[in-house]
Amino acid sequence: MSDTRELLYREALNEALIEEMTNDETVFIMGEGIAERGGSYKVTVDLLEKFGPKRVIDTPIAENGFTGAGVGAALTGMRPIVEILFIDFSMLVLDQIVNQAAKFRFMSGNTARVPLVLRTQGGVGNGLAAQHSQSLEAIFYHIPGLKVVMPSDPYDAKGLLKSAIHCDDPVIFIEHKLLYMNKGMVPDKDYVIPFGEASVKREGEDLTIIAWSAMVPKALKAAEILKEEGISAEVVDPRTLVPLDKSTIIESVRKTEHVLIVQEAIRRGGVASDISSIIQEEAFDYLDSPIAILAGKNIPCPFNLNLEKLVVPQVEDIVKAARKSAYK
Amino acid sequence: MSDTRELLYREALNEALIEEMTNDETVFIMGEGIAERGGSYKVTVDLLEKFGPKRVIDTPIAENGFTGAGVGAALTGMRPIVEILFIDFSMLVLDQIVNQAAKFRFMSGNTARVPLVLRTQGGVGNGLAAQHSQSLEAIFYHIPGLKVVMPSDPYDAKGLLKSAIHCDDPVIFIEHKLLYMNKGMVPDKDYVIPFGEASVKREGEDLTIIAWSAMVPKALKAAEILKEEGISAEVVDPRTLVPLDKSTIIESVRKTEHVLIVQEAIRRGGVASDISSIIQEEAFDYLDSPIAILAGKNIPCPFNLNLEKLVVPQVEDIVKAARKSAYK
Amino acid sequence: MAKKKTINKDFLISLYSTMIKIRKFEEEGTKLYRQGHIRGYFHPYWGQEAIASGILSAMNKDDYVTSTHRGHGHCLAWGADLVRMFSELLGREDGYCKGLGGSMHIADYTKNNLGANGIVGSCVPIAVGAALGIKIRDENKVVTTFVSDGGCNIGSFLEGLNLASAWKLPVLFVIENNQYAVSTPIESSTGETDLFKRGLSFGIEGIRINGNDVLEVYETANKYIDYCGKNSYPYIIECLTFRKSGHHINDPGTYLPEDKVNFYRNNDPLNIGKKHLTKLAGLSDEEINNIEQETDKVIEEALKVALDKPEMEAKDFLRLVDEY
Amino acid sequence: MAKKKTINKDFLISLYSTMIKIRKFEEEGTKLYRQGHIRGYFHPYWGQEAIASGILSAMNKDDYVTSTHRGHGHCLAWGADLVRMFSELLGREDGYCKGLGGSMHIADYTKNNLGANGIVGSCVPIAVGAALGIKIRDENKVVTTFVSDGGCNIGSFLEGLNLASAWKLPVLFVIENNQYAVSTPIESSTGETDLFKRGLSFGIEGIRINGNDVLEVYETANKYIDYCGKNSYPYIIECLTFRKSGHHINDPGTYLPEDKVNFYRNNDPLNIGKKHLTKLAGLSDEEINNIEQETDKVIEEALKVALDKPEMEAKDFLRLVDEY
Ligand SMILES: Cc1ncc(C[n+]2csc(CCOP(=O)(O)OP(=O)(O)O)c2C)c(N)n1
Ligand SMILES: Cc1ncc(C[n+]2csc(CCOP(=O)(O)OP(=O)(O)O)c2C)c(N)n1
Ligand SMILES: [Mg+2]
Ligand SMILES: [Mg+2]
Repeated sequence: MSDTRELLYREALNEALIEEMTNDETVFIMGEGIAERGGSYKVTVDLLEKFGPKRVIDTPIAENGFTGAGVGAALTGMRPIVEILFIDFSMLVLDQIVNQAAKFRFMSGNTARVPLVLRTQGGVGNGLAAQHSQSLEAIFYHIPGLKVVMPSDPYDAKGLLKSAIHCDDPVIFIEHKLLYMNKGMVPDKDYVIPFGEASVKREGEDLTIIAWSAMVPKALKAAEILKEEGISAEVVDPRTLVPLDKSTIIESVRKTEHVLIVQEAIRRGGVASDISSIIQEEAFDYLDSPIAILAGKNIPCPFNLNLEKLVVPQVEDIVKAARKSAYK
Repeated sequence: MSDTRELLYREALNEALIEEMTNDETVFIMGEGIAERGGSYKVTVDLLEKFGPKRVIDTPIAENGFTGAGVGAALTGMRPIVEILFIDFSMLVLDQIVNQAAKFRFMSGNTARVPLVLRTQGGVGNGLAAQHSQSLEAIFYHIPGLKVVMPSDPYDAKGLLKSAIHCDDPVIFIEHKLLYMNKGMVPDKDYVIPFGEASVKREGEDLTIIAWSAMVPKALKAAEILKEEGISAEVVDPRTLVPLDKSTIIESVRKTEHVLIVQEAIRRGGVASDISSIIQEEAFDYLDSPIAILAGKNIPCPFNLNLEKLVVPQVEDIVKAARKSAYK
Repeated sequence: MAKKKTINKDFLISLYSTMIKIRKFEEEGTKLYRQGHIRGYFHPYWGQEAIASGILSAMNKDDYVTSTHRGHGHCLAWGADLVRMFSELLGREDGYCKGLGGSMHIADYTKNNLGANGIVGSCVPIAVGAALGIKIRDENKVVTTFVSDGGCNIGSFLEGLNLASAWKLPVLFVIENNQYAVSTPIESSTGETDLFKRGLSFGIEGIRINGNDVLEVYETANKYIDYCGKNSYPYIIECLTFRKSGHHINDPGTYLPEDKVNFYRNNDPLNIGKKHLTKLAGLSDEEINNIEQETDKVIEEALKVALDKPEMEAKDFLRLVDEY
Repeated sequence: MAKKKTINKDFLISLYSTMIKIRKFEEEGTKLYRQGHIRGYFHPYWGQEAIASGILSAMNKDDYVTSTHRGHGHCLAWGADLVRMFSELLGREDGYCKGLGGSMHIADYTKNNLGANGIVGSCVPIAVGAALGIKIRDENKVVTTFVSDGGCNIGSFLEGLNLASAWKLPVLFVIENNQYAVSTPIESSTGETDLFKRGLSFGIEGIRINGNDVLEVYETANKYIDYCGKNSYPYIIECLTFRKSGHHINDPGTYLPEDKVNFYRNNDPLNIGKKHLTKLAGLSDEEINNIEQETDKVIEEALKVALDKPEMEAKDFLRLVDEY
């Protein structure tokens, strides 16, 4: 690999946008406050200056409308990137995503294409309360026709966003509000990360921890602590939930025979449950203990900061759950 | 139990509505074409005549708006029943359901109540194609604060709809387009079915088949066929997915040690995966073979009738999967 | 954008032919439905033929169009092939959507027809997006999107209007006001039944015309497609009309009041079209009859061909599933 | 519905007191935020005090009100208790929402205040539903819902307008046109910047007033709350105003052009209110000062009490989780 430098997650995303908008003039981006202001999380800074107001568009507050406009532009030859400020607001655009974008290719007998990237951001942050803190990837995960991407570090963020923009099908690209300021090494050179390739963020022997998005850095910290206790944890980050790299997951499980899945979203109906059901179906005979799931609490996110901590898995919670899983 | 008579599923629902609207004048109903026309599936016939246009309201086509109006009415002392013609259209109302109705009780510090029933209808029918055939219960299932009810026969439909109307929290009540004309015995006398009580639709020893909604009659037919082959299948219908009657499920699994979960929705991220993950966590040592899931195919619903049959589990598919599960 | 056509005999005949083609297509479709060859929802366009025919004949083939659940007429007026239309409704692989889409999703992406849509109003933001693409690419095209009275109350349509005005996009909004949404009359679904005023909140002007007069529709469309293109700004044409029957094939429409049905009867777009042929183009009854018989023949032949087309095979479909 | 108040000295003082209370509440809140006592989003209502104060003083306590993400002012003008307001922002159990809701969800259901809402526009259909309940129960009440310029472009608001007119409901739509949605100026988000016309598409009339003059706001509200109640029909009041600062506490608002900021500076609702006190109520500067100092004291005391309040204990919260 060529030279690398340290970038913030948000800077890595910004680079991907700049590179792709430079390479392909059908790529454009729209969302609330993304142009002049550069986006709430500064992911879109400098774009307006570089690519002008025709391709960097501040939208009215009309999520359903402008997402639908993205679908229409995508159907007619463009590659729109639509930013929805909070994944919570994506509840306003599901008709355009679930009934329209995800279906056109199929309903048209494979003639239509919707190369749309829906960039959004989720998770519990600093006291943003019940309507700005949800983790809703499971909803998109359930819909055939959508890809679901959740990068956990700057390297993955850049490489996966570029793949998302190249993709001919709609991609839900979910960032995390607590990751934007995280640092990581990113190559100078152009690169992409193909969908469907999990990343083993740390190798280990005793237990597989599967985690994505903001749970990955937490899982890695937990693995450090576990190591001191003599437990060697492997941390697998699927990176793209759809398509899911089942083989890397199953391979790891066959090796460690113990699994802990960590997700920030609530447990009921979450992606973790689905991964659990896949593992038990495909690696039943290798499992030495039940697959454990550590997930967000089954309740909306409270405003109070101390209570907020209780609803999302913390490093200590992961350590505890991993200990139990590995030894049962 | 008192005298019973045979009713259609849609008639049982209609009776529940009439009884509750008679008993409680804060109950009202709104939706498209539900008043004069009596609803697309005739569930709301006679209501306009009996309760007048103030409580039986034909809405404009504005699903988000009138669902939100339901939320507002519920917050201020009414018990609205909102009908969304197809669960596919509920994609337009998720902000009001997920961000508003499901959250108010919590966000208000337990002072607000949203006694709203969202009645809707899903599943594959007769050639209604990709935008009118989805099974989307998994989306609601994932949201804390919502109850999810999916009755499979007239008796359950009536008793559960009455409970839904009595419930102080929002309830997503999902009917199935192919069940409306099914018959079943319904008592003359008033009754309700509490949430969180699964119904063992058929007892058996060798295998537990878990199914809900339109998959229940199919599972029962499969069980008949399996019986002839010497396989005794127990059919468990959770009836309410939230709250889920885990103990009846676990008890059955401990007895049979083999499980097949049948759902019409696509497998990825479906409720079946979640139930599977619960069973393997809570009954790990009882399982004799992997939990099997038979689900809808991972693709939008095709218009062509012969292809349509391929995307949803049929009786023969259930028989085949059950056979495999029971013997592995 | 519209190239002005001379309203001569040939053009009048072509307008009429399109209308009669749609009418007869729906008649044959209905028969097929009754015979059990077609299933699912089938929303006939009959009664409204003048709108699709008049509007779309004013457009260029590199413009874009989006349609509704009641979309057969728009496809046919846009020039769809009859065999592929029938094939789609019959669920055959030769159909526009390989039999996977059906009546509510029929479309031809290769010809800028973004097609029918089963969700009321959702085609509107999509049309706005097509126009946004046009603007970004600096092209000289227009998008026409259709919606009916019921669809004028939904957020997708209303947000779409505002986006088109905020972004100054060449979108022609055509409201086919057939006065009913299934069984709900327009008066009970809005406080403003003058639907050409739906743009006033957003700075968009509009006009109401007789949607059953194909010539009036054509001339109005011609003018405002030009307006949209030249000003890069939206406009609304409300076409007053009425369904010839119930909402879909299985809806007897018993709720429709007599006077409203009479409106249609006295304004059948085919009769008005015929009058134009007689008065303006000087056609004799026989010549008009010939056009109709010609259309009958074409339709009949197309149908025969379509009925012989195969469905997609299960194994091919299952291969599609694997790709998802 | 509104009971007409005599515009006497006491009433003018009460209007001013409400405004100054809101201003000082936001000032203290900002300090607490800077000190790290408050987290999350905090959208100060300052600059717009005349609107909440004027509108809500024209309502009865059994009417209903719904608010936005910028909701402190509405709560306070509706009569919220200062200790419980501060407690909520501080995340204490004594807060209106037990510290679980916070700034964007503050509400008092026991007093018909349906509260703030973190999703732009979503309070509007909720307000329409409250009015629908009123109509079903045959009550003589009105619902007021607040929205700002940005919210005027979203489907929830637009569908809500149409539902209110279709169903003939007593909803007063108050548009607080502060000319910006975060950094997006109104001109770039709509083709019609006269927001009092937002109802024209739906048969709803409206008026634009100076939203910074509390008396003008009160008198207009008084008139149209009456109108809504008597006719059981919606109405729109557009209040022209401007934020005193950035969108939220952490937004410096550097994008705001000087002339717009000057609009606020020259029209500070507190200054206008002061003028009314001097000219119409004959108050001396000293008397006005006394009111302010009185408010300072009340706020200070409330804050002290709130700061001593406990947070919900983890075990109680976890019990809540178990109930879900
Ligand atoms: C969002 C949505 N709501 C409801 C429906 C069900 N539905 C299909 S057509 C229709 C009536 C549409 O009325 P209108 O827009 O006037 O069109 P028309 O049928 O008159 O052509 C309804 C309610 C739908 N398809 N989509
Ligand atoms: C549906 C939705 N989209 C976006 C946001 C993020 N957001 C919060 S406030 C705001 C600006 C709102 O502008 P406006 O309606 O004018 O209200 P103001 O802030 O001026 O009071 C935005 C975009 C949101 N909360 N909800
Ligand atoms: Mg109509
Ligand atoms: Mg504003």
